[in-house]
Amino acid sequence: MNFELELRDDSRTSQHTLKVEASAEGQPGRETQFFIDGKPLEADWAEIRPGHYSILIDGQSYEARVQPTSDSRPGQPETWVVTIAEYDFQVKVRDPRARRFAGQALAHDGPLEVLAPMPGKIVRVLVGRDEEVVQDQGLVVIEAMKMQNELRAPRPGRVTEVHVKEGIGIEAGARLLRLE
Amino acid sequence: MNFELELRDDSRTSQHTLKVEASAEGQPGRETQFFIDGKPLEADWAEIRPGHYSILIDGQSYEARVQPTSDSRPGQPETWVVTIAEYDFQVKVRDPRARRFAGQALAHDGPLEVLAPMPGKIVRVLVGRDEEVVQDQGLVVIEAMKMQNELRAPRPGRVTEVHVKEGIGIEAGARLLRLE
Amino acid sequence: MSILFKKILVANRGEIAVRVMRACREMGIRSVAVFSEVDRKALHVRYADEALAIGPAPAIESYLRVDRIIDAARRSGAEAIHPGYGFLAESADFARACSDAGIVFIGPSPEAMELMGSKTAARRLVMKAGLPVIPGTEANLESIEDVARVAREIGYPVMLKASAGGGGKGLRMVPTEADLESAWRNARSEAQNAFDDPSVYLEKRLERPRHVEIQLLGDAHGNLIYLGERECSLQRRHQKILEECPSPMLDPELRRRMGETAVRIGKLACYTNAGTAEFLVDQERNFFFLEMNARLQVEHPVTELVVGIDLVKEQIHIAAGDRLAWQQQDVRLRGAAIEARIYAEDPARDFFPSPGLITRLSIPSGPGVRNDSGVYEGWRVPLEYDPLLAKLVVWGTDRSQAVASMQRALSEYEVAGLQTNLQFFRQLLAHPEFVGGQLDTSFIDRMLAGRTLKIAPPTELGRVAILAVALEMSRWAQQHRGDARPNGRASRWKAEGRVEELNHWPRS
Amino acid sequence: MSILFKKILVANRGEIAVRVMRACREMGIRSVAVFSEVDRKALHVRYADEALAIGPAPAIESYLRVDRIIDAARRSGAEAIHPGYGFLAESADFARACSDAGIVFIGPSPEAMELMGSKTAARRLVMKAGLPVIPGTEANLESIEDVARVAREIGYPVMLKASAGGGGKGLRMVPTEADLESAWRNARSEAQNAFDDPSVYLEKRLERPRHVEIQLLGDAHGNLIYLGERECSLQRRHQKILEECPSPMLDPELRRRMGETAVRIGKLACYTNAGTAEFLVDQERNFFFLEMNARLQVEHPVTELVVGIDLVKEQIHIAAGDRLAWQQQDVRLRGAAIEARIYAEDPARDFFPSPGLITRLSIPSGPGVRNDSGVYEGWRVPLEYDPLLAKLVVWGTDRSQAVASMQRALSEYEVAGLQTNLQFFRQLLAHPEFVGGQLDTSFIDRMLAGRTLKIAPPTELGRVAILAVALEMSRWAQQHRGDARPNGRASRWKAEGRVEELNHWPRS
Repeated sequence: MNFELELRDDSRTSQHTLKVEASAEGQPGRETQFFIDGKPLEADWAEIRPGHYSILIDGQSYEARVQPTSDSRPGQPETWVVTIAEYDFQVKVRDPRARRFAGQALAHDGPLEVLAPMPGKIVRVLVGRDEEVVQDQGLVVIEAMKMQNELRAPRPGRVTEVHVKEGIGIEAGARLLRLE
Repeated sequence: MNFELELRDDSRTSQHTLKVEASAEGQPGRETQFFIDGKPLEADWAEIRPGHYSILIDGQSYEARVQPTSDSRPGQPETWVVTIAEYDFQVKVRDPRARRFAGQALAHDGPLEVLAPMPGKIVRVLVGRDEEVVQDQGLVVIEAMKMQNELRAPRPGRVTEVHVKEGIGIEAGARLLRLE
Repeated sequence: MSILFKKILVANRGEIAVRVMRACREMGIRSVAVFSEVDRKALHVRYADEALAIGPAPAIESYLRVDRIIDAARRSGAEAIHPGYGFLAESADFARACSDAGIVFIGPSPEAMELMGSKTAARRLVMKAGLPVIPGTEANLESIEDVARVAREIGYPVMLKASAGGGGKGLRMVPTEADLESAWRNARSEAQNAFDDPSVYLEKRLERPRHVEIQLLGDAHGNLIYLGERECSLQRRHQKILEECPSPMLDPELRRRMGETAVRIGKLACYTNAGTAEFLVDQERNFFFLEMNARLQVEHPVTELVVGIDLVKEQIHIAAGDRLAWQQQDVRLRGAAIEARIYAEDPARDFFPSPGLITRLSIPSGPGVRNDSGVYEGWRVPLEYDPLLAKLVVWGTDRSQAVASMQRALSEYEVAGLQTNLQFFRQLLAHPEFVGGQLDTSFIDRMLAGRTLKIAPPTELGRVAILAVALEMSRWAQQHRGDARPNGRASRWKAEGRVEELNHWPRS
Repeated sequence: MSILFKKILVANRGEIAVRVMRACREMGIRSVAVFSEVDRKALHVRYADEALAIGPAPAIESYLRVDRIIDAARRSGAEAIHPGYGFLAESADFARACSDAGIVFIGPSPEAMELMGSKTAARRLVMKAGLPVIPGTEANLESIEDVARVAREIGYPVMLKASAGGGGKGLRMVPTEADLESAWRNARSEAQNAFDDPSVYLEKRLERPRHVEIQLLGDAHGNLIYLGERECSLQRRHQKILEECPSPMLDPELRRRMGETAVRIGKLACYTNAGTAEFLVDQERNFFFLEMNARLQVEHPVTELVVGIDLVKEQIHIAAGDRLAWQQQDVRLRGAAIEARIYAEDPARDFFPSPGLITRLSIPSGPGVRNDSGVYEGWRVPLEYDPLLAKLVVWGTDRSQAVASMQRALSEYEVAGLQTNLQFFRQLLAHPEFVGGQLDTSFIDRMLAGRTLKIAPPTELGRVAILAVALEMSRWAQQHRGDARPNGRASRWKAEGRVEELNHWPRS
């Protein structure tokens, strides 16, 4: 298995892309060897449970938890969050297979469907069709778990469609409105 | 599904057999109704996880945990231990299907294979072939988890075979010796 | 000591319902749970000795239905009702309905609740007694015009607060007059939703104030004592998220003065049972009465750990007519405690609530660690209620020990399946200003705005992260292809196999 | 205060290794784990900042290998080693090897360890000082003839004890001369196995004695204090299973006398760091010195909860050369604490060890509950080591509160996949004699012999048990046939489906 990973730590202070290669993969009894940018990674790992690994490198003991980002598609996700102690890393896969999904997952220009980040109830719609909005402008107010949460515009644009109206209940991921 | 259950509480103070009947079993959407000795049991249950149930009867809230006794065969076990608060119940199934196994599981007369209750190391064999033993007489001493444990005769009898010798390691369930 | 109750109904859900039932179980009192349709499998239902359904999921049709709760108490034969916090905890009507039904309400008298329940009435009372309150309106304000006028008088920034309020709901900070109208609209609508009462009032906003509250405990025989203070300055959107006892800024002298002031306020209202007097303390250590919470507070555990008194058990004894087992001079503070509120919310998405299935839960423990929880592994957190999952509380011989203990406990806490604010707390607890005890009510919002909470990881962690993703990707790929798994150097194949078998979580 | 260590190696495994690492993490000290082949995934390895393999599973080839542990400390650059209890904790040779290697051993001096390590030497020392000891032999006994002779002199029943012993290993009660030979053989072989030293000695057996021990803490500057007592009378096969602080039988006067005696004994041995003086107390409240444990005790948490001092952190400070932060008069007892040792063993089978896979683990928490654990859900408990899984410790304002709190905590504790003594404890804690505090070292064995622990359940529970089995059987049957599941009245099908998906445990 070969792929490129784009590593970014959550403090946004560093970002770089690495080539990762896995050899002898999945051959019972034989250990898989990983190479990062061609260099073999001397590590001893054990799976505590799926997505949770104990990793020893040069005698240092790490616990890493991996999960797909919540906007990932099922199947082979293209972005992962790795949590090690109080640090989060975002890892984006540049693996060709994954790129197929990339388009849908992270559209940052062109039309943008604003989706509901959680289930809840629409208590107010703050913008109308054809209205121009600036970044961070309030779009809708969703109530869930006794809190009213204002959903803001991820980027400036024009509202071309509004799919919801006040008072209705919505599921997580429901399309709320469309920005262009 | 129909079967008889023999209920015995762990304090050995009570024991009785009941007929149990389950109707509309496993029909999604429709609830299963249970009858005990013909009387319907008015209960509201929810599975917390397999073998662990939350049960409401007449407004009383119970948590029951069920597991097969450790000497049960895989497949459909014939004896269960139910734990409710600090009380244990042994429930033996009189269901024909289960009876097939019964023989192997709980042989109480005739020849008896004494099995290792846990993995460990044989540190001493206290009886020899053809030796007559009384109930609770020491048979072998097994060491596990830093403790030496003397395995005693479940009933009187004559040792017809000794399958182990001092110093060897054994798995749980290994045949140690044979009583007749 | 009078005879205790044999059976208590807990008119609440989540961690506080379980907290109260734990006290009941330890006192040999049977507990009765009430539950809505989505809560059949909730922990408080499983934990109770008895449980009765009281209606559909929306609180207004279940946990806020006085009639059904009283009826449940009657049917179960409960002699008393503990309301917890939130829901009906501060409803004088509910307290009256209980006594009308011959059931003991575990809390203050309806009169005291009414007096303190209306923040404006409480303010007037305290002002009359010549005790310090924050400048603002005495009465509720019904029109935007009135609000604008008063705001101009006392000067911006101002705070809008729900008279029936609590927990940051129906509360808005108003920096300038331009923001007034929308803040007014939102505050009223939130207040309406949360407390079924839209009325709000106005207060001057202090600069970088600290929120310090005094725990009160009073019996029906005229004894009223204070049990130290709690520092609740760490708030997000005016909601407390982390509390401490003692306050890093109080000395014994200020503690005594605030404590005695709180007791005087309590006596003005003939206050009994557990209650809390909230104060704001400015940079010059002047304190102003804010409001009286006529209930058990969410953050009561930090007081319990430091004074060694179980407040819920005391509430029950008091309601049963017992005299306080402690006098003021018996109350001694030992060490320091901190509480962190673990919420089902997503810090990466502006802390939006994150209900859902808890696929994995492993709680910290060991020296000085307490976890008051209302959830379990396999429980699906419903979206209808408060996102509070649990309260992590730690004790240490002093504040720095408690901070270290909280950092340690947070590092052990594991929740999967939904988003939580655990990682946010790990970063907060590592922040030098927090460690230094330099707190004020806008601290969190400043940190979040300035993105100063997240710090760069040690570089070697990058390799670890990459390896972890590589392992996880090959696991996914092979799970997909259904073939075998890569094998770590030290881990033997069979062992691996077993552990996998055990852990087939669905991803959610 | 001197500079603390930057890195400490913990030469142990299981709950005590994790306990020590928790203290390190809270003190900002890096921790180094050592592990055998079967412990690669053990909690202490996961918890440590660094981890090094030291050999195969048998302790004699790993956790007892002084050379490999010293080497691991060198390689990792650890400045100090904490031995925990058991393994090398009381090996003077190990302590010397550490100092030879320039590594600080966190414990008493090798000289003090040797003096106290040989129980016979310790007995002689204490006798010389005119302090009370139990009648018996001063020297080790090498031949069965000597044993028989001395036994006849002091009269049966007698106890055989491993000189190097601890934890009930190599220890036998001998009711009559007929039992002497086999007891002698077993004691020596067990002692050989456990401590690599077969020598045993003889002691008179008191009638229904209570086991009470005093916690000592001493620094390198001549300060030595006692931190109250622990009641350890509840033992099975001479192994402690439940401990309390304070002892139900001690009053302040007896506490002071025993405490001061313990301090005198400690001073005789120039004792430093943490240690424990064990006494037997007879029915007339006379106390006799039993032995000195030159290490941290398994049951140290009950003392910590009552005196509010973290003993492990103190050990580290002392080893770093710090002066004691407390003087005798600062030590105040508050409330009462109880510890229950949760073992992987099967009470239904004469408490045989029960190693295996932990398929489910849910620990109690809430007010006053502490759980010191060395395991996790998904961990396969190996058969090579001690069966102790965790220590459940509770605190209450007095003993009766602590007992109630322990009953409550036990009711919440959930371990599946292997057998434990949890149910045994639930029954024990409900026993009137225990609740009444009438304890002695043979209490448990009497209860077990008399089958008086298990009491008849309320009759209505029968129906519940039957229903639970019926539900579980149909689940098995349908899982077998692969078709759908019965549906409880209140539970909606889809929700059920989800929860099932989540929980496909293999039965083991």
